[in-house]
Amino acid sequence: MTKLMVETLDTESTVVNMGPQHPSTHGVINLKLHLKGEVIEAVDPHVGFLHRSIEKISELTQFTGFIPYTDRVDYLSAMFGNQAWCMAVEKLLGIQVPRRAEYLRVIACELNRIINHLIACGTMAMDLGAFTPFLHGIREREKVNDIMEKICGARLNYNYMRFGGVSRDFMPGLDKEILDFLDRFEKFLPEFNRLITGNEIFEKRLIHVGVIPPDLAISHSLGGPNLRASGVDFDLRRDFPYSAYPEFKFKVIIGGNYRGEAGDSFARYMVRIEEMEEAAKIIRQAIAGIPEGAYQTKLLRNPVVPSGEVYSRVESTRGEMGFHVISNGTDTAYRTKIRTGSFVAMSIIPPIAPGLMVADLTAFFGSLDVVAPEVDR
Amino acid sequence: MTAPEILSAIQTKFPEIKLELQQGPAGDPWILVTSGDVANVIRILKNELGLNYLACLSGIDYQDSLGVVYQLRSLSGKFEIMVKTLAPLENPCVPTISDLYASANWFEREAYDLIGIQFQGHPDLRRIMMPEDWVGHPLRKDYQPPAEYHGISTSRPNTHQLLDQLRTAQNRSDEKSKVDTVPHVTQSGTVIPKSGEGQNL
Amino acid sequence: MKELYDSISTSWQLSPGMMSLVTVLWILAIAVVVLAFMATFAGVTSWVERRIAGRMMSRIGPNRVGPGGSLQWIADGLKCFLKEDVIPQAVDKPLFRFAPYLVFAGCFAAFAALPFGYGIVASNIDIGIFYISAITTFVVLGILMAGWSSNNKWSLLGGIRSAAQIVSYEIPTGLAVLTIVVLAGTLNMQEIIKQQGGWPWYWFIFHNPFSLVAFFIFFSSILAEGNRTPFDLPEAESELVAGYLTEYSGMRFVFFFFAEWANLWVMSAIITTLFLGGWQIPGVADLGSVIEKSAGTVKYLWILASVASFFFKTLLFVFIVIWVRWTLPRLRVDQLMIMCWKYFVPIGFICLIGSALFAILPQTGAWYWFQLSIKLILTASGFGGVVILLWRSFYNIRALDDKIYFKVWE
Amino acid sequence: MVLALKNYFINIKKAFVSIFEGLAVTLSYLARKPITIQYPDRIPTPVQEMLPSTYRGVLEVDMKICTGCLACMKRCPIDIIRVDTFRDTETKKNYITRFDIDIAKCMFCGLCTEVCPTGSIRHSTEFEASSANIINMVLQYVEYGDKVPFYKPVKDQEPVSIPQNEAFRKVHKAWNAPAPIDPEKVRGQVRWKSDQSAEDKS
Repeated sequence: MTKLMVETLDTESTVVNMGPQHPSTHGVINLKLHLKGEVIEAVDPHVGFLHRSIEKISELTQFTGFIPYTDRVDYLSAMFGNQAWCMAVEKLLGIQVPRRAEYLRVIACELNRIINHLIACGTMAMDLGAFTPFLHGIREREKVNDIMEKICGARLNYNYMRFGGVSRDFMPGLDKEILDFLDRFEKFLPEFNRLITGNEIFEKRLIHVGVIPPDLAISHSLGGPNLRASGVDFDLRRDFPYSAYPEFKFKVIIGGNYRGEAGDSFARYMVRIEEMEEAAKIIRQAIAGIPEGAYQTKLLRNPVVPSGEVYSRVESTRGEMGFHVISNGTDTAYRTKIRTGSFVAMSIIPPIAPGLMVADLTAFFGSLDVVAPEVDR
Repeated sequence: MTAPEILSAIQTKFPEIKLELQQGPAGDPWILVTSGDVANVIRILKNELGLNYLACLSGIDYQDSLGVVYQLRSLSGKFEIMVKTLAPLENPCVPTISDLYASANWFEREAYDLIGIQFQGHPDLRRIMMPEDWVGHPLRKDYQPPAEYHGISTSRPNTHQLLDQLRTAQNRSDEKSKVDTVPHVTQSGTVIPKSGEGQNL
Repeated sequence: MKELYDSISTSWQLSPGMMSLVTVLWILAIAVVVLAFMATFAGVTSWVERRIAGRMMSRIGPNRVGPGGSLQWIADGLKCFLKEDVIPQAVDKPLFRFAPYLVFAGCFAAFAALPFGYGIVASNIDIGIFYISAITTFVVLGILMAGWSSNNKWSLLGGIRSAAQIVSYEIPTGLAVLTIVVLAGTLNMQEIIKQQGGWPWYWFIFHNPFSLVAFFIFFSSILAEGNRTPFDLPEAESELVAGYLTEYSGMRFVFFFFAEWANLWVMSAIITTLFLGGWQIPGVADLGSVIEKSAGTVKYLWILASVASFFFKTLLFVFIVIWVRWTLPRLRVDQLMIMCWKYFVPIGFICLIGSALFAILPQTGAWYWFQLSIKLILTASGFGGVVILLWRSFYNIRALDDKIYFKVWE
Repeated sequence: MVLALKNYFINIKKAFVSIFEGLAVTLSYLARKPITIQYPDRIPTPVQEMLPSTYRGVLEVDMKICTGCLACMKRCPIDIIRVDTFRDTETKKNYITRFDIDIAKCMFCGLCTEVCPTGSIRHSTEFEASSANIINMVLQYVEYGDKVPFYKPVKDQEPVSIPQNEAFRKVHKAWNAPAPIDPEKVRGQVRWKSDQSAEDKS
């Protein structure tokens, strides 16, 4: 009798579609949740809603003409797309980038890292119900946007780098402006931490939630803050040095030095917070040691690229951003494969999410810092 | 470790596997493996040489064959290698490596979706970017995009052509082009008087 | 209020039939007055909250409709009332239609026993606080109804969350209320206020350490009952889209929010009554007896002063609730329950027992001075906390090299 | 047991202190200046004038110094620039008869400005270029029917250009300006591509 009762009372799990229009999926991503009460049994992520065929476009556009498209791969950190693409083509062309240009690239990239992490930390707080930190982050980001406007002329889709350098040199007085911003920013971060990071509710929501063990992180090819938060000491800027990064001293931030454990959502959050500080230090070093000289080699209008295959990667804000470029000796790429950090970060959700609650999933998802267009490209 | 070193390291241990080191006129070198051996070679690379990180997996249409390129990396040893395999166009079958690297699961789904490579032994080979009912593999070189998808046109009107057509039509209906005499009002309400009229250069 | 009604019934010499008509009209008039107050308050608060939230985020907030945007709430209300009343096809229509009114009614009924000043209360019932605790729980019925009838999984989750949350938090609320009831010895709202003196150290919040703790428990759990952040799990916009509100739009949606903002007043007024001496004015030792002794215009002026005092304290708490909302992140469901059952309920019991001990202490000799010194110390530490808070705020401004800038109308 | 009890009180204390700090931060913002720029009407100067000259706004062309080299047209990755030239066989002079920029499609990448030999095509700091009619989004820097002679660069002399934004303001129509041709009059002669495919299907 009891057995029969149990069988009849056994219920199905509820299937809920989280997204494509959902406040916390950061774009159009669909997570099909199988729920038992509020506890998740299984997640099936559906991506591709923002597939803009950027890889196909690269086969139709000349190498130079594809630079603006690399902005759109990850619009929150457009500099890194620029840099990875330019590095790939420079490697095929065999161009040496002037040292000043490398320094300018590093400054632009690290500024971009700061504003991207501001958004990442802010939206994460927003996913947990605190709206104010998000707008405080946006406010500081706006100051960098003004600087970016002077560096390259745009606020979001920078299109700053060219094969063999950058599109324009610093305006006079810009370095002073950047240093002023950094002075303010280094005071702003403690205030941001007082507002949200140290908050007991915030920490309780994040620690021990969505723990990614290091071996799983490596197996899933996670990159950037997500990988380092799991305790894996790996940073492309240090281990596969490119650009001018070998000339700077910076710390590679590893997660797990705070409350909670390595690999949980709070570790990922803290790695981002600390990386902003490190980025500020790198910018200071770069501005102090910026060499004189040309900011680009002779402008390549429409380069014919020798045939070959190359894989270039940069340490983007969301992990490794890699461009696998195949050239067949014309002025157009034969095939480009873009490897992004968000794409692999999405694939970690199905193994980790079961057992979390719906509220935890938004925290976990926010801590992965997934940007939908970068997933789909 | 460089590519030749890795190649010789495998060859000395497993001489029966056919490997070839190739490089284009520019760019990185890669190890070419036959499609039957590729899973074994990558297993050896992972277990013996510690290439524990699959950085990238791309499917490529080489027109005479389909290719899969694996970008493997050792996080501790700080070296990486490109491994390439080719599969025939008619029956593009490549063994899966999703049991070796969890990330290969989605990478292979993408390569299947966009290029049409069949990964044998893959647990969940579905489309990932395109809708489930999409026909064809869009990144194939011989792919022809459909004119519409469920009644939605896949092309946009070309404004230049539209303007051309309009002008032709206008000439046909013998109307003179009207000069816009309305003062220019921007969205913010700033009125900018229409200047320079008749100032033909 | 009661006196006016009594004077009508005695002086006009009406027949019993006419008298019952007068009674009905009287009740209706009072209800309309309270409803008008509630509506205006809810509307204006919606604007004030947006302005305050804006400034906290370095924004300005709505400032275009009327002076400083102060008519924004009318524009928003009109917009929502003119919207099409969308009722999805698959909903349980009678329940779906009825739920907003139930929520609204639960909130509106609480106003019946709320004091607004000395003697100004719609119905001065002897079980006032008990009635309010009971009737505000009505809201959960409406929310659960909305969640269920929407036939939407997100709504259902929100409704269930709300039921669990409000039912659980009734217990710490009740315990904290009991703590005060033990001290006051009555459930009547006016009497509770009369039991407290004018000076802050005679208020129940600083009566003894246990009542101070009870104040924090009461404040937190009433936030939870009102579905305000950090306890806004039923509507949790980043998790459940909009919770039980997901399928609502237009006028019905407004009714929910109407109730939410009116609820702000209810919770703040209860806090003021129970803990902050209600309409007592600091400096006037015993306002109740002062008013009873005076007559004529002076009496009405005193009553007006009591109303002002009550409004000031209540609006202060409305501000605090808004301020807390725009600062804190949201709790998780299980953490919410842990907070209730592991922290608030046991501590609430301790507070109840401790306060009861204080209540039976003799009021003579050394005991009197002992109790007075505790009250003074608590008051001093309370105000010290406020001073530290202000100091920290100015420290924050200085740390970023910002300038102090006060301009309310922007 | 003792440890658990200690943790219990530590939790309460932490919650109190951290929430207190957070409240102090938000309170302090009530006494700071908001950073909102009340675009478009309540700002001292138009945003266009606050932007740095390097800002990549809507493309504009100074026809006086255009050499007609077509470099921008070739460079554009999305083919939004359309330049027609013709050579007068009698006078052996070259003219530009058409210089259209479809800003509805433009992605403001600035690649065209980098290849221009004289700086004729460049970014303005204007960004309010939306229009109710997509045809009006095609900026016609050479009026229909006009012809503009090529500019011949003079050695060791910078080409003189008109001030920024002026060329754009001259050609840009108001956002609610009517279409150049009433679509009703040319109905049947012009068809959108999607209409065509729908008709073909039926």
